[in-house]
Amino acid sequence: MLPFIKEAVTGLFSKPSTEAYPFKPVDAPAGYRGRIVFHADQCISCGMCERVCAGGAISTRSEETEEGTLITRRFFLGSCTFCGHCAAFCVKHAIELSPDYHMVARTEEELVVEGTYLKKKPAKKAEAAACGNAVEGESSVKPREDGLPVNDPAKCVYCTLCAKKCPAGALTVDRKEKTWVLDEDKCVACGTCAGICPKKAIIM
Amino acid sequence: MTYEIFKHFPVLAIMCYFLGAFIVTLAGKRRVLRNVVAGAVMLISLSLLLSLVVPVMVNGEIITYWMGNWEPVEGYAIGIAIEVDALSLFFGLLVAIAVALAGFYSFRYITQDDANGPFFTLFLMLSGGVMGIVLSGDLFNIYVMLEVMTFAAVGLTAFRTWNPNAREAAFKYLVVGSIGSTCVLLGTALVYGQCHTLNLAQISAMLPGNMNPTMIFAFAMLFTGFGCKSFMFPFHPIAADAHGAAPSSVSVLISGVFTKTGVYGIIRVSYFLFRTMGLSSMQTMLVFIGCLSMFVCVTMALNQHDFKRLLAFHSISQIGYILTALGLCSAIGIAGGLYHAINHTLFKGLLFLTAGAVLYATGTTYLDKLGGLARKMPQTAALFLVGAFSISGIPPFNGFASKWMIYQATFEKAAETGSIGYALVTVVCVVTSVLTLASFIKVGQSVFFGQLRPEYENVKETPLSMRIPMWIMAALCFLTGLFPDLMIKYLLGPATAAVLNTARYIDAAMGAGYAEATAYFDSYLAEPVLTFAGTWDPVSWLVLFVIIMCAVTLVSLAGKSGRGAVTLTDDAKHATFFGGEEAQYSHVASGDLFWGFKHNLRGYLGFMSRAHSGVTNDYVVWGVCAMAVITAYCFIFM
Amino acid sequence: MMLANYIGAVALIVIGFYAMIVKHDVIKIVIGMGLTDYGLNLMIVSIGFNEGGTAPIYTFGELTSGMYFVDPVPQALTLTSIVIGACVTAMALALCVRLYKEYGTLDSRRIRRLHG
Amino acid sequence: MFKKLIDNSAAKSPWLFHINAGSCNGCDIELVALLTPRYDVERLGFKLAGTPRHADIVVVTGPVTAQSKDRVLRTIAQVPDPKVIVTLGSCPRSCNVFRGSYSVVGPLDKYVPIDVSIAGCTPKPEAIIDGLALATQILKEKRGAK
Amino acid sequence: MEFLIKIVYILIFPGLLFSTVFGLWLAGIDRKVVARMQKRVGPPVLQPTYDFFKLLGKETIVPSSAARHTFLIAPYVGLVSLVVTALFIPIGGLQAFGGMADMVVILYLITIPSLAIIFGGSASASPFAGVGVSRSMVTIMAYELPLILVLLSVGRAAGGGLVTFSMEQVTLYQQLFGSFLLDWRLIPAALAMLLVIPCEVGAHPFDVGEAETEICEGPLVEYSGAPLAVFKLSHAIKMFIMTALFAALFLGGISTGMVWLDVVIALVICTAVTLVCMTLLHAITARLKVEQVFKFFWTVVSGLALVSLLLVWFVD
Repeated sequence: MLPFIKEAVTGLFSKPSTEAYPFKPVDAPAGYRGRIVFHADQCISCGMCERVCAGGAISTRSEETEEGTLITRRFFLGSCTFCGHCAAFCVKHAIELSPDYHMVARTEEELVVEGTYLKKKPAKKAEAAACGNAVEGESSVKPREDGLPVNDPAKCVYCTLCAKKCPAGALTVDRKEKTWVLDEDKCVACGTCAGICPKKAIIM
Repeated sequence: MTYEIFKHFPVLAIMCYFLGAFIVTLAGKRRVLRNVVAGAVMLISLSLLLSLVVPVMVNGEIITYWMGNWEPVEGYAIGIAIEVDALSLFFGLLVAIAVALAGFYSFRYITQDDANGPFFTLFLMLSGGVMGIVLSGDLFNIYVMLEVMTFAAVGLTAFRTWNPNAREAAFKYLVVGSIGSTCVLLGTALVYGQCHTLNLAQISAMLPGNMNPTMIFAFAMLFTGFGCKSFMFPFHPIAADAHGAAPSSVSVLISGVFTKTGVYGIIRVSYFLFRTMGLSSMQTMLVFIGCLSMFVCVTMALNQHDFKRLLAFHSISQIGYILTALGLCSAIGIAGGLYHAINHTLFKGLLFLTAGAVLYATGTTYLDKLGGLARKMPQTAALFLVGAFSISGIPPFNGFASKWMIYQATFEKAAETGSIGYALVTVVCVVTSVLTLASFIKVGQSVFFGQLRPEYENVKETPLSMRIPMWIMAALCFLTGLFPDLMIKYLLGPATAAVLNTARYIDAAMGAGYAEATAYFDSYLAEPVLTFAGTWDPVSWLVLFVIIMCAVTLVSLAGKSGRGAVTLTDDAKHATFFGGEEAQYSHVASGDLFWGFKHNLRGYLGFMSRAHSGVTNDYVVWGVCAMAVITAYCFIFM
Repeated sequence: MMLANYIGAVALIVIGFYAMIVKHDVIKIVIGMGLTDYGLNLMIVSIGFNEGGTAPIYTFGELTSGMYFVDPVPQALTLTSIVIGACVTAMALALCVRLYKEYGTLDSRRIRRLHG
Repeated sequence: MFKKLIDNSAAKSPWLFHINAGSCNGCDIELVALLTPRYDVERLGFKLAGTPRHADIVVVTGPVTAQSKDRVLRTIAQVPDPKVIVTLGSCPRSCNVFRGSYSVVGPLDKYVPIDVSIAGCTPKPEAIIDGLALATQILKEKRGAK
Repeated sequence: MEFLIKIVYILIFPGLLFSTVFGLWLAGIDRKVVARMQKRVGPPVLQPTYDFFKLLGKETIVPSSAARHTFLIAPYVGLVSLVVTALFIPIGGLQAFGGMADMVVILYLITIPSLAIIFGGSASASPFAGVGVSRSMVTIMAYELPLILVLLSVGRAAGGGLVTFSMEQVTLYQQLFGSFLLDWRLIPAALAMLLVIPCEVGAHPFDVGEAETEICEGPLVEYSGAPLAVFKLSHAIKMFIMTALFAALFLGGISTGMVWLDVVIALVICTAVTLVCMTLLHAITARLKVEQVFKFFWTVVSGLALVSLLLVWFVD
């Protein structure tokens, strides 16, 4: 017990190790995952974040307007586990977990982070025909101007991985028929297929 | 003599009971008539004794009445005397009060029994026997009354036909009690052989200083015999059995009054007849026995599962206090002991009556089967609390006042003799007091507080006729504790003086100058002066308490606007907190309590529990051993 | 002669206690109580006895100055005590009967519902 | 007479009662961390009470499981007025990752109104301090409203 | 005038107001210093006062299964009897009502508040309270033995050749012959007393009866609002009374000739004793189990007190 007495007495005369928090703000340590910041302008509505979110905190609301679809992405912090998956999976880095830990609210609304952006309708579908099963030679495949993916059939092995990974479900691949079809209306040009392709057959 | 008329009162008081006992049977099954007769008898007796207070207590008269007018001839008292000095009257009053209150309680209480005709016969016989003992001036008369009393008490113990333990308890009581009776009779016979008289006054003039081995033996026998009647240490198991089995109002008498006759006998024997209390060895013995009774019985009580059996063990524990105090042989010790005697009668009576009320209402006194009765019987619970506080010595109730005097006495004795042993006696007293408190908290928690058992949902408060005696007892508990000065002045002081003034007692019976002529009494002792090593002023305490209580009340009334509301309803919010579970019956009581204490003393407690085996032969062995040990001790140290 | 009385008395008392201590049959315990009582009575009577004394009956004709009585008081005591003893025995036996009915045994080792 | 004193004290001595409604223990640990020398909420008057009868603020952690639902509600009901209910972490607010489990019947606000929610999984102790500070404000408001 | 002074004694100075304020202050100091010993900032010294007033403003819930009257009355009886006890203890030679109660009476009077808690808890009909009642009573049993031994030692020492129980005489003796703390024979007793104080007050590490983490504060489990506030206040006043008792028993001899200075010194001593026996002990120990408490008090602490008694008795 004697060492404890010593400890207690020294404790009495030394500076307390308490943070003076509410009176003196404290920053979260580096790498802290706090309040979600959503850069709506960068979002391409791929929906990857919504898919990977374990807590089901992310929801999307879309509204058709004349100019296009008005998409609202809603992050409910009250349901968030702050795992950071959404940010990690966002190819466009539209989601960011800030070190702001101050998430206290009296009402539900205060815990919601929202971002709205307009997804414009495609201006033209000019070179739509250019896609498909190109037969112009071995290395003739060129990236499209509108940013949609193009498949190089010479490299493609029709593994269907891209179709599986496409968040928008825009790709249809048939191994037997050796076809690779892109539904341009659905495609959001997120680039997941290009990134995932083991043969680097998809170009954007 | 202005007090001529009072001469007849004591014998009338005794005869009243005996007459009443037989007149009551004439009433047959007419309950009201029976109650009227019994009540009248008890009240007459009480008032007769109360009328003696002024002449005996205040004016210091000693009333002697010779049965059949057989006055002493040539210094030999042949007739049977009724001699009432302050000591006798003190015990007589105690008896009369307890009997009256217990009797009035019984009127209603006993209606639950099937054969309540003979009850009052036995009850009044018991009362008459006890009254006979304390007022008698004749040794053999005392023995006879002792037997009458024992007989009635055994009958009453076995009285409850529906109580399965009653016969067993009565039988054990009779067998072990017979050892005591045997001892008393043997002692009486030996004393008669020596002195050829049975008159207490004359014996006490002749015996002291003339001690021979026979007389030492006689003393040991009488001491053991009266000790047996007071249920001191090795005789205590039968007391527990008997108290537990008897109807509660009888338990009041057995514990509050019956045991006091033993104490009275011990005082008469050791302070008057043999005057052996001056010997330090005798003091040591009595104090030792007292401490042993005190501690053993209180630890036994902590282990009990029956309300009345627990109270019974406490009776002996309190008798231990009284014996200890009497063993100190100082004025303050005697006063404290007598004070505790009357207090014990009051508070233990009250507690037994509350136990009876619980039995009346619920049909059981088993602690594990009760609980939460305070909600259904608030008055009984309050009365129980008064009794419990009194017996555990919580100021300002009476138990504390007398215990405090006993502590003073023991501690002063320690200083006087320089023996640290007496200081340890104080310690034992305090520890016993705390353990007493503990066991009453156990009772409170098990019976009156805690959760109400579902089957007692329809229990009702005891009837008014049973509550009134209890309230009177509670009031007396409070008043006697509040005015120790008055108690000392009017009751304890004279009684103490009587104990220490054997010469006056002798002279009153045998004629003036008899004591001085025959023995070693120089003169009358002065009135004993009680000096205390400390102070205790209950009235001031109460006044301060009331003042501060008023102040607190005023402050809380003043702050009413800001205070939160007091709410009591029956919804989920007001249900008992069970860590979130739905409230259900779960009662922590009886054997569950005081684990830490029991765990540490498990060896001792287990041993004691096994030792109280319940086999009659074992208890007889204890009694005979006690007899042998006391005899041997007396022979060695006297 | 008186010595024999005293020895007898003590012997009775001792036998009585012996029975109460050792015998487990409740009837025998009652017998022991009785024996103790009788021993005591014997002792009390012996205490009052005077060698050669006559009965303490006061008759004018036979009383001469040389005569003396045995002490009548112990005899009175003994009578009382015998009566009491008889009562106690009766009571105890009555209880024994009830005990046998309730417990089905007379063994004191099995009549121990109240213990601890 | 003492009304003002009492009103002022209401916010200075909030006692907490903590209910675990099926939490993963993360939030519980963080709550207890508040009592450590580093955060030491006792300096603000907070104290963990042993029983809901003493509490002013009820802190609930965990999605409300089927087993714990009745217990939580009963315990919350047993807190004397004025009281404040605080949800600690995301679970009691929305069931979080446990949503849809056969054994989860939350979130808590289906059953009782929630006064303060502290988000985070688990919240940083500083955030809890903020939340509790907000709760004391509400406590004072409720006291004043009475 | 006499009467007025008495009223002042009762209501203001050692009585109601002062003991409340000083008790709460002591409790605050205790909490603050414990925190500092644990390298925390700790609550403000007024924290117990805030707690008290806050509790007054809370709703008082009377459980439906409780014995209502006992449940509500018990705290007030405990508080008032405690304040009365405060009047009997000399504070720095100032004896408000010294000639009315001696040490043994005080020994008994200080059990009344514990009893109030016990019976109040008992009346609340909670099983947690049942366990708490059992434990509280065991702690009372535990400390009573050493406490009476301590009182006997002091009584013997103060009685000269004789004995005394009177607080006045104890104070007087110390004024003449110096404080008992300086008497080597009484040092074990003083140590024992220092251990008895936290047990009696129900502070760490002997607070088994009100262990909030195990049995939900035991007897207090169902209390809320004003009665709870009163119990908390009683607890605080008890700290004051027990430390004042220690000061009177062992450090009563300090006399400067000025009553107010003596009183101030006595109060400083009270605080110091609180710091030593409650705060330090609280900071360095964990809660004992109930049977350990009992064993500790009936062996070690009683042993210390007994040694002192023997020394006082046999060594001049």
